[in-house]
Amino acid sequence: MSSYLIYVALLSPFLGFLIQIFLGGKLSKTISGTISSLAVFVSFLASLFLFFEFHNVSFSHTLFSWFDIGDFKADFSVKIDQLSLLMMLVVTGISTLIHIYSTGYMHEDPLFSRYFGYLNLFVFMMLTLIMADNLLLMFVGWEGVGLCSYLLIGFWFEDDFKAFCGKKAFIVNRIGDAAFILGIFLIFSLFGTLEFESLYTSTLNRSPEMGFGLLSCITLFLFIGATGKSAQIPLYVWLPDAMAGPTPVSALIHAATMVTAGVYMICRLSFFYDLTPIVQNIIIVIGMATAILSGLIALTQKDIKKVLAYSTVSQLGYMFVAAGLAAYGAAMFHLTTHAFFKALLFLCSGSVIHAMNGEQDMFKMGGLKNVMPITYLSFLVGALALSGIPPLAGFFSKDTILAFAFAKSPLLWGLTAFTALLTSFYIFRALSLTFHGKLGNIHAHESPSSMTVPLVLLSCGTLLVGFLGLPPMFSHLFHVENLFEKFLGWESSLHLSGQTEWFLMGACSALVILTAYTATKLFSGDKAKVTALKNKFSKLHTLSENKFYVDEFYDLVFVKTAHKKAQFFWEKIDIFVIDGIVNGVGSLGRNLSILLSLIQTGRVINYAFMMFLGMILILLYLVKL
Amino acid sequence: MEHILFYVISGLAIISALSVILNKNPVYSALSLVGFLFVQAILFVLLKAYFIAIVQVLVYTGAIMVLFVYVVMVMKLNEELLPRIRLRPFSLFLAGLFASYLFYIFSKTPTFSHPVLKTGDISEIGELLFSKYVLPFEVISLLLLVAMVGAVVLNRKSKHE
Amino acid sequence: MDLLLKHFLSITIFLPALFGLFLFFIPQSKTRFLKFVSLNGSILTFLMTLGILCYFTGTAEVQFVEKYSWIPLFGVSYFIGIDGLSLYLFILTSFLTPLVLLYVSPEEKKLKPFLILILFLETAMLGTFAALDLILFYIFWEAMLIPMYFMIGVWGGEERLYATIKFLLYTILGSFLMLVALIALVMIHHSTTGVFTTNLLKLYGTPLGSLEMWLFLGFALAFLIKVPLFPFHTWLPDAHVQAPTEGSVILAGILLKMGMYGLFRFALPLFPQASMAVTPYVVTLALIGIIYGAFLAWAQKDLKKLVAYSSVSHLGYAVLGLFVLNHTGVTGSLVQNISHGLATGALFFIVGMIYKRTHTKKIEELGGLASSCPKLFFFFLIATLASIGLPLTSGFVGEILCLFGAFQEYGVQGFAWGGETLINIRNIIFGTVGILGVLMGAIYMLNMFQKVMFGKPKFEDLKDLEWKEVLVLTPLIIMIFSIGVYPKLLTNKMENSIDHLVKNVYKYSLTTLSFPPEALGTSGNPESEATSKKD
Amino acid sequence: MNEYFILASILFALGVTGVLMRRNLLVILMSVEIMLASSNLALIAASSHVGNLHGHIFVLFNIAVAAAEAAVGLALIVIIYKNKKTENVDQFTSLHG
Repeated sequence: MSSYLIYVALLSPFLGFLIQIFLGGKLSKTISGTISSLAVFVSFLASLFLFFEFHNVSFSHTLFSWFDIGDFKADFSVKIDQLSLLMMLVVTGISTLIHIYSTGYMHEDPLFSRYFGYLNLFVFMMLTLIMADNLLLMFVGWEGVGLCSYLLIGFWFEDDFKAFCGKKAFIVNRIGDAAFILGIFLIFSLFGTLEFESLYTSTLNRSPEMGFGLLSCITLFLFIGATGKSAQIPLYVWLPDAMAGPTPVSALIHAATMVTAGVYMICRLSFFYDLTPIVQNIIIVIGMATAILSGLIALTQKDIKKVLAYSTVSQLGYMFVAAGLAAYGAAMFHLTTHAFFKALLFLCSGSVIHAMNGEQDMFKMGGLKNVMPITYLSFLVGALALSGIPPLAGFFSKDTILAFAFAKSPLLWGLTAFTALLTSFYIFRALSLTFHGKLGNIHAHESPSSMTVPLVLLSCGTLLVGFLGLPPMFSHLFHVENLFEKFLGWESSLHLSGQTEWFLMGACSALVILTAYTATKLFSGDKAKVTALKNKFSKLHTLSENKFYVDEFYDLVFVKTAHKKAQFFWEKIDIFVIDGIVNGVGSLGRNLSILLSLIQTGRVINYAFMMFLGMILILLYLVKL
Repeated sequence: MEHILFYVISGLAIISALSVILNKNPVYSALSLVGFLFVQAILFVLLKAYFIAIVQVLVYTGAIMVLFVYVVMVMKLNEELLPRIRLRPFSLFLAGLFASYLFYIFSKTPTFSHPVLKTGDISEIGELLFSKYVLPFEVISLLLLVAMVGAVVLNRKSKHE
Repeated sequence: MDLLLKHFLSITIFLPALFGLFLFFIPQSKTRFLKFVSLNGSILTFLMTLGILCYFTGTAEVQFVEKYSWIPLFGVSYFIGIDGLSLYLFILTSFLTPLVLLYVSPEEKKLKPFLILILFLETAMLGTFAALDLILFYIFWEAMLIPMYFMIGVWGGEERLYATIKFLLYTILGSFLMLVALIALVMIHHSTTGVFTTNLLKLYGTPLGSLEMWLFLGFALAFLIKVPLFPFHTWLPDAHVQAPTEGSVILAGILLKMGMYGLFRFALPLFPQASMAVTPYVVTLALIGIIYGAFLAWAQKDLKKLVAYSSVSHLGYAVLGLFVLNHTGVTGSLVQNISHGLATGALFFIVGMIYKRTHTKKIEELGGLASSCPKLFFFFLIATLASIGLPLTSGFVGEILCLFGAFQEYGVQGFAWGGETLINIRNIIFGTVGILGVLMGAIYMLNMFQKVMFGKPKFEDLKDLEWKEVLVLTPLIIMIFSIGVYPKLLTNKMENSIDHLVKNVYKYSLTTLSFPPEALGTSGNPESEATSKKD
Repeated sequence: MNEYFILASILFALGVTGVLMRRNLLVILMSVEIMLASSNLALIAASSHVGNLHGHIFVLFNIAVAAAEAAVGLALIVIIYKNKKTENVDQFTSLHG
């Protein structure tokens, strides 16, 4: 029974994909959308059953033997344990809601069934990534979600820019993937296996690496892979551009599922990271830098989706900080809560964009509060959660990370807290610009129920999910266990006194609330104040608005240079040198023959002369006088 | 007696050969060639090769030479004569080289102590021709056939003209 | 019936030529009948190769052997057989040819000679893969050139003359060197044993002394030109661009595999010491080829040229995998060969289909095809993804195994670096370069794909793929996925042969051996096979 | 008997001279006939020396070959003359490389 459930959970989205691709054109949009949503929902149900059946055991199940060549073995097998079950629930649950939402959002699109096909394929790949029992199979999902994001971001491919964004996402992801597979190679040559369980056993009696050894090399490569997938410095550039895709796609891929793959991978391989403190520090630094940088960029973006995109990058930075601090439980907890509220925010923005007929510039919106009350309220819930205002989901998860950061060093706490302020500022700026102020001359309307119902459901989730992982002092207070950490089996290694923690939490929350209030005030009212502020920090503002010119820098340094190299190789080396040699040999023979052909005067007499000469020579040879 | 006859005849042969290559008019050249071949036939007789001598007269002088003269006539070369000879020092040198070289070779060839002048008996020739040399004989006949066909085909008027 | 079974392999090889002869007697004007007959002939051949696949047992021995003395004076015999190394290439040949014939348009100019050439070419290719006698192999090898020469020279593009001559000269240069080396090998064998033989199996392990390197170079150059390895690759883009679609598919799909097959079958096992000695150089060239081909593909403006240069890159992996000389690498090399045949074959077909619709192959002039041709879009997408080695496609299996092989070969012993663990710097180089190639693959393929398929439609009224074209591409796509998802489909039956090959190369390279050795194939002892397999 | 050989050599050399010096195609062909004939002479002489008839047979074949050669050669000359309107060999340079 249980193994059937595994098949159902994994394969039902794939089945949906096949139906959409092969029969999609012949089905009506309603049926097509229903099938896809149902496929993911079935997967969700199966995950739920699996969860109740196996939440305290861990086992792997082989579907079929995949690679078995010489010493090299990798099976198509899935691992069911707490971590993967949690991720399965999050992914399939949120995906189901997004599928339902999409049936409304994409209703007018001519390639409706193809869209759902891609979505289903994406969920399938994500599940493969999560459930994989070995690194190679994980890599299948890892690349697979990259492919799906390519297809989905560039879904409206008639627009050159959107197609370009899709490509960019895939290629930047591939850079990370390349490092990831390199890490896999190293692991295989070091341990001779790729299965998580046997890898875990073989690391048991290793002591942490003091210098930068092979193990650090491995974990660093894997982490570079994670920076690609989870949009960290230096490979975060694809994510903001990925907003070119349909909004539900942004919600699904770039908020809730695919980008969390990196964090998931680090948690999955935590036994490696625990052994390499240097890499852990690198992760903290990069996560922190990403969080602050993207927070700063998000402050000035005009496009509502761009704000959310940079916010995602920033939040992912948080998760990496947590992962780097070896607070895997906290990282996973933030991942879960973030999946809820970020999906919610994206879907709300989608709802807004839908209502505004595709307009994404926040400065052209305003006053939608009364027109779209459900969307507004949902967005508000999401914004509050994102800012970490108690007692919403974000508060608990963020606070746990902050506490861990403080335990590491107060400076880190300061930086994370600063990022939290940035977060609260930009999200309330977005909220105010979109929903407050005066209603423009537009005919906006509330979205259909297929879109609002998922919003409501997600809002409820956002409200509730935080209580699953109460920080220690709350759990003492309410005598409730931290369900989350208990479930994952990672004990909290935090040793802070209750008072310190209360103080930190209070200070941070107060500041966040203050910032949120300021932002709301500032952007809801007179635009003149905003302009004045903008002029005051004009240089910083331009810098932030142009995303610190990172894209341009990459383009100039990597893309253009490499392409010039390619041109050089082709025109100079291939055509000039190699073909030059080849053609040179050819023309050498030709010139030689031209030289020799001078003997061919064409006069018979000369030929006869030569013939007689030859005869004499032959005679001379034959007679040998 | 025979020796004197030989020297006279060979002198005639050289003169007629020279006349072939030196005459301006190809008709005269052709006629000199006829003379040359006749003289050669006499030389064959001196060597007691009677059958060959007859064949020489019949085939060469009779058939081939008629062909030559006929072609000369067809081409109406009598009017404009080409310059007879262009002096090519190299060619002369080469011919001289050839001659002296052949002399040299023959001078080195051992002379037979008892030269037997064998009569070219026609029946013996026939026997040899149809026993030992039957295959070359057949091949030669095929060659003649091919040459005949070739000559005809070469001068046939093509359809397109 | 008995006759059929006894000569099954011979009949399979010569069946296409037989159909080709039959085509001579069909009037030129009956185009549909011509196509029908040729297609049926090749399908029949394919079915027969499937029979071979079914009855092939996965041992290392050469099977379906047929041997008749041919020129007894020099020990030349008509000796054919199939083993795990050649089996799948053999099948690939008979698999691609029907697709090519199906693709041929009945309106093709000079249809009859075209079909006849393809059928004869198929016989030559099948023969090359089955021949186990050096002279026989050489004859089939050269016989392949003739149809290909005409195919490019008569049905090719505008600069076909240059391309044909370049192709021919490159190849012939290599083959003549090979011929010289081949004769030398036979002579040396004769001088040591007093027996004239060109039987490959008996020639394995001939002690060659100092000459070995030269003979190896003679053989290897012929094969490496055909592969083609950097820097012998420049004939390939020209030949591909000028060849008709059918020619390109056969060229990329099968002819290039001949080079790899030659290395597998001849260059390595005949000259094990030399091949071990040159390994670093060849591997370096392969790595350069991987990156270089990828860079060049990126710079191309012509679709066909791009695919051609990508072949240089992909086959670089195959050479890499082969020359690391371990089980994983060699398997990867073979799989990569087959996968490249499928994916690149599909890509060339698709380029041909695009050209048929738009009459251009320039990437700049194309655009927005995805809007009007959804089927084309899907097939092109899958072929592209297979080419860049996405997991679950065959390309991934090939590349990953080659790279794993490269990593395994040099192990983790070496010099210390950093902490307490040891690492070999060569691994890092292999890995980085190989991975860079994979990355570059994504860049140039997706760049091309975006420019051709996406954006505003530049053409109006483009027809989507016809059912016939779908029929051409579907088997290729199915195979790409089947191999990707279940690589054992291929690796099961080649495993023992590869094991044998690797072991033999090592064995002969380490010891100067007595004569006669137990060579690959028939003389091998089954029991010792079984025991040595799993150690 | 060496005189016969010497005569044959002289005649052969004369033939060579004719081939190399004349411009008229017909005369060149005639010179070739002289060379053939001189070789016939040498053959007969040698045959008589040795005392068998094999040389005679060869001469017979030689004459047949000469006939064939004359037939084809003359046919060719006629064609060349028809096409080029000259038989001056110095003007036939289409083989020039």
